[in-house]
Amino acid sequence: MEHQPPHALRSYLIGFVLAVILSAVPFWLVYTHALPPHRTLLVIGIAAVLQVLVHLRFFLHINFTTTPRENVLALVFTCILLFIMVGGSFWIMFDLHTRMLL
Amino acid sequence: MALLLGACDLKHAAVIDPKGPIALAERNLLFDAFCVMMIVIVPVIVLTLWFAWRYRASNTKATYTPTWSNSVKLDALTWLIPAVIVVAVAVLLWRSTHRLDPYRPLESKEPPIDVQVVAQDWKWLFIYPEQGIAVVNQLVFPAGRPVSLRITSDTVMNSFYVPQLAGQIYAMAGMQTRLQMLADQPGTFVGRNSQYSGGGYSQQHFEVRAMSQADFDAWVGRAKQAGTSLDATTYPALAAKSRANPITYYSAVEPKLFDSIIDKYRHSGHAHSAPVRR
Amino acid sequence: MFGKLTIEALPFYSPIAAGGAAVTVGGALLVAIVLTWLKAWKYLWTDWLTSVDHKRIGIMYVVLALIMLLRGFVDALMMRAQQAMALNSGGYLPPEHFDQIFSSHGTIMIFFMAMPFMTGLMNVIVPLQIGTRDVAFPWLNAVSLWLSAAGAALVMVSLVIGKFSTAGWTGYPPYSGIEYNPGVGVDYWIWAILISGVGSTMSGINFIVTILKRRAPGMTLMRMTPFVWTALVASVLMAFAFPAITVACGLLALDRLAGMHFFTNAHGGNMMNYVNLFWIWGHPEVYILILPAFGIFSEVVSTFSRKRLFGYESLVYATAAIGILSFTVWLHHFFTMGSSANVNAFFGVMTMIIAVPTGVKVFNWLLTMYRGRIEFHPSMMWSIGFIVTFVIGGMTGVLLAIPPADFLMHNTTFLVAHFHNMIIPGVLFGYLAGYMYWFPKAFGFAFHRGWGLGAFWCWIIGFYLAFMPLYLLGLKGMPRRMETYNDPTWQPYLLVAASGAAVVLCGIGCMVMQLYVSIRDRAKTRDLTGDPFDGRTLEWSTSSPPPPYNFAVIPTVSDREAFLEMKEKGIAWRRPAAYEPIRIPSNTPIGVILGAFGFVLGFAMVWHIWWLVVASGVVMFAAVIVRSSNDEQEFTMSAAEVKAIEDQRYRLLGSRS
Amino acid sequence: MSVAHMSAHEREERETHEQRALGFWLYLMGDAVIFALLFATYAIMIPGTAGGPTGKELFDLDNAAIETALLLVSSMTFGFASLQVRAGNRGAVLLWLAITFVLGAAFVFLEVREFAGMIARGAGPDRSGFLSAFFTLVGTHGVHVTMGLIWIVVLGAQVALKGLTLPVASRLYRLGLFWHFLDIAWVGIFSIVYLPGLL
Ligand code: HEA
Ligand code: HEA
Ligand code: CUA
Ligand SMILES: [Cu+2]
Repeated sequence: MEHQPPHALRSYLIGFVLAVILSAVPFWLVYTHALPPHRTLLVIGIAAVLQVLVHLRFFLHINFTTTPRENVLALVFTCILLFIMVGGSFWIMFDLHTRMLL
Repeated sequence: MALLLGACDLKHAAVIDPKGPIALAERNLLFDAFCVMMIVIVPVIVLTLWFAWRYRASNTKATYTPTWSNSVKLDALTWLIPAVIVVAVAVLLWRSTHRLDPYRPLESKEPPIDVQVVAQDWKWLFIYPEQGIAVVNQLVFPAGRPVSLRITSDTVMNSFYVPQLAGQIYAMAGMQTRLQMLADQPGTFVGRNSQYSGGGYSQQHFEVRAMSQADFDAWVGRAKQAGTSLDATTYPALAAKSRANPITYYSAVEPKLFDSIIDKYRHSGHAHSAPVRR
Repeated sequence: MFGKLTIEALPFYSPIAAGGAAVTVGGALLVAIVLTWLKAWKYLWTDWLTSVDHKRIGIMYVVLALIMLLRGFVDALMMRAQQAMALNSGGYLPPEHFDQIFSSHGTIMIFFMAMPFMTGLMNVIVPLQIGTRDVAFPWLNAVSLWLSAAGAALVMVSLVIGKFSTAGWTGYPPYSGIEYNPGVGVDYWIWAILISGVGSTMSGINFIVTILKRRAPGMTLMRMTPFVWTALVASVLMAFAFPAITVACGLLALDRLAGMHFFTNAHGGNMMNYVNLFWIWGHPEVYILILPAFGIFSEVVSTFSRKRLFGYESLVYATAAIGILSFTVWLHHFFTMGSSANVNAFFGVMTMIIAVPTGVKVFNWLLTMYRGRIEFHPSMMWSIGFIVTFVIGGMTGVLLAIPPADFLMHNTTFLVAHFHNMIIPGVLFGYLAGYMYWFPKAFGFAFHRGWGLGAFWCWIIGFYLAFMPLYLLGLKGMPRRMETYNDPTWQPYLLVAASGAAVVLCGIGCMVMQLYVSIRDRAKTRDLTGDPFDGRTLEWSTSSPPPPYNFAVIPTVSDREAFLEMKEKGIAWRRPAAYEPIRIPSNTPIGVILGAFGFVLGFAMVWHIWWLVVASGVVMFAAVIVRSSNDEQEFTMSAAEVKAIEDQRYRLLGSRS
Repeated sequence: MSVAHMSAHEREERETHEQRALGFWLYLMGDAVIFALLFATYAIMIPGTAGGPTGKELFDLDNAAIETALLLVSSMTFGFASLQVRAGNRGAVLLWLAITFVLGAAFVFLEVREFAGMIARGAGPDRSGFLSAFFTLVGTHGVHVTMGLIWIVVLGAQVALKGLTLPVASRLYRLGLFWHFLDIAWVGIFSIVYLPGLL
């Protein structure tokens, strides 16, 4: 009833290991300043996106076969909306900032 | 009766009767888009009324096709007609929005005159940096010369609005917005705040006067004789809340007053530099 | 002990304010007395207030909406009267009071009139049209209702205790911030919206799940009625847009309560972000309101043209397109904030694109009327009046979508005219069409036709009189929200506008008469078949009013016009061989309790009565935990009981012929 | 009760569960919108420090790292609880729930301590727009975690009292969605607030 893949325990463990790696790398970069700041930012961003996907896949068990279609649709729709709302807000607000300086 | 009254009175309505190139361009845009849309709006209204009458239940002579509900051709038309009109208006929109960007300096042989505008509760302060004078509730400039406005607010959000010359833009504390205007002929116009700002909002209008260069110079000369000055010590009294302020002149203005009004909010850290993450 | 609340909060400072308070208190007392006199309290409690039946909840929503409509209308009349007389004078209202009125008018009309009206119609009809017995989450449905009512009650109480906001329905900071508005008005506004907003979000979720998961067998998505489609898209918008206003108002509340600096002038605040957040919600909101109205028009036009709806699929795609596009246009409400040309132009173009799917809908209604047999039922009249008038408002909307043109018209009465031109002929006419169309279904007797037509004519004439002058005033440069003015050429227009509001008042009179006459004559005009208009969709296949379980046997659907097809096949009123027991959600007082304490919580927040905030919060929390831990939320109606109800129905059906 | 009736009843229960799962999922999506807008607001307000302290001066990387670890482990332990629900081991469910609770509570404790420390240094939410946004964003997440803790207690009690009945299991499933969702929100927080702030 929870739409779990057969090897559920393994799923959690894989997810956990991946999540640990994807958290440790950006933290480590910030601790050590091993990369220049903008590179680090890029890594942080990529690791975050990947980690969100890992959580969705291995903890929330979202996939395209057993998860009800409506749930996946809702998730995709939300992603589009978040992109519109957050992207739009950034575009609007940063544009306004530059226009309102002296 | 009201309509008759309206007809002769509307010719002089602020938006219909612009007195400068910017407002004129904005108005023409309004008219053009209106006309283009009438191509479809009028038929829709007429057809609705006509169908309602023609296919009324008591008219049994009219054709009746209870199950007809599909037609690829008509379906396509229903999407196409509005789409074509929207594309037409969109082109108009894109071009005009760039052309009429309120920040874009006007092209003119005459040099522009700078005016700094401060919205206050509930009045408008106009500072003339070159002339070193300031005026409350009156904006005066030579006709034919572009006016370049820098606008801020020393209170809540206001909207600086001169319908016959320039349209409007918001005035916000700690920030500066810009607006350009130009009057073709000498004349007197109305300016207002159009963004609700509290109790004195309805009386927060100001006089806009375009005059010949000579008259303007004379006007500046008169203002210079007011014998009052606007600086850090006298400013707070002016900025305090007041309603229906009379026109007031200041013969001397502290040079950096406008910037200091903005900085007052910024230095306590207005979120304004470019974002960190970039 | 009582926070900021003192005796000064009572409105004895002004006769008009005291009058408003007296009417409010008097009205509430009158209702209470009548109820006591009729000994109706118990009936009201057991059959209505604690009900989780979607039909009753829907009816209560509509009643709430009609009451708030009256309040909003009184506000409108007062504004029209003020502006008609306030040339070079203060009129009869001081600024402080006028400002409260336009703020409460806008807030009430959008949040406590239009939203409940829409949710109410959806509640009554959607489950019937998709052939199910209830919504997915019946008791959550009740909670939504009572939270909306709590918000409405907060706005009403502000008439009596303290004052309402003066910051308009948009509540822009920094004006609405604590520095410029230290009173309680803005807090009333914030908490009314936050509390009812939770209700709206939950309604949205409830209807998405209901429509996606509970349709009768055979009803594919492409067989859903147009109203259900629009309800679905509107619900999606509700579920996803309301969080934005929750954030905007929540942050404003933090600024006011905790001294934070989200939107303050100084200290790093950024008021522009409030405007941004507000309209991320605000623009989808206007489509939340109009889409269900579009759905109602589709049903009504098809039924009373006696013809299949033209271009159903186009209509569905247009609905979905409007839903998505509505999230991409919000900046058109602040073209004049100073964005660069690219930003303004982009959002302007996106806004105009919405005219395409909307146009598709208009043409489809037209083509549905084409070669039909049109019957001028009041609902059909609302629809025709809608099409003719709405396209004008849409056109002016497109004008406003052109940024440089908006520089001229923004914040003028032209804008006021635009949105009333969308909201009254669009939203309100749509809901009234639905109200008159489905009234017999909900109550089981006919709705008087003549008074309905009278209402329509008064409304449409009143509308043109009241709002066309505002377009012209906008062209004359009159800003919105003017308490007084000095331009004598405005006054004639304002007088005409005031007369328009008076004509609308006649329309309201007609509606009250319609209600009265219909109830008086109900014995003679009973709807025995459940199908008074030769309907096409499933709601007409059950009795009027429908039994608690809606359908004794869940219908199987094989066509878009499911009931018409059954009638054509001759299986419409066929009796099943046997009945089965039916599980029905039991009534629960938790909804009312949550609503009541939600109200107390909001009130305590407004007045900073912290112990009461904590106490009511704890009660609400406990109520939710108790209810959600309870496994037995349903009771079973036995097959025999079902049979008895159905026997009765078929006797009536038989007595007809 | 007849067998036929049983299965009809069961089907109904199953449908109810699916509807609730979808409904709850939609609620989470709405919550995601709230978080997204708070994130956007935070990013917009990073420069609004009003001359006050910046993230760099305030944030503590060790603390953020420990918090991250606590939540991540708690996500996994909740997963183990879910597995035991399927297996029907009431005792094991309770044990894993308890462990999850402890981890979550430790997280909340660390966060409260961080907040208290900042406020004590004069860097409270009323100091600047930037700090308002920080406290609100991170605090909203913290309040969610607290709600989750209360919910764990309530459901733990239900598991103990009622056993792993269908309705209780269904509720545990939704709590699981909630808990994992909070971890996702936290990934956003450390990736947008703490790490860039300390760069
Ligand atoms: C749903 C939205 C809605 C509706 C229906 C209306 C309806 C009306 N509105 Fe308004 N209005 C707004 C939304 C709405 N409005 C908003 C959002 C604002 C902006 C506020 C702000 O500035 O912040 C505004 C502002 C506004 C202003 C201020 C303009 C300004 O800023 O200068 C005015 C001025 O007169 C006005 C007038 C009217 C009038 C005369 C009607 C009339 O048409 C009234 C119509 C009559 C009714 C709505 C009642 C009818 C029916 C019944 C009572 C039912 C009968 C009962 C039974 C059957 C039991 N409105
Ligand atoms: C239900 C309510 C509703 C609806 C449906 C709409 C629909 C539209 N609105 Fe309106 N609007 C409001 C309610 C509504 N609006 C409110 C309440 C405000 C102000 C709030 C405030 O500030 O207080 C507002 C403000 C507002 C503004 C901001 C103006 C300003 O503040 O300066 C703009 C600007 O773009 C705008 C545009 C539009 C457009 C383009 C549509 C389009 O969707 C219209 C589309 C419809 C048609 C065009 C007609 C039918 C189409 C055809 C027949 C096809 C052919 C036509 C063409 C191709 C043109 N609206
Ligand atoms: Cu406006 Cu910064
Ligand atoms: Cu809009």
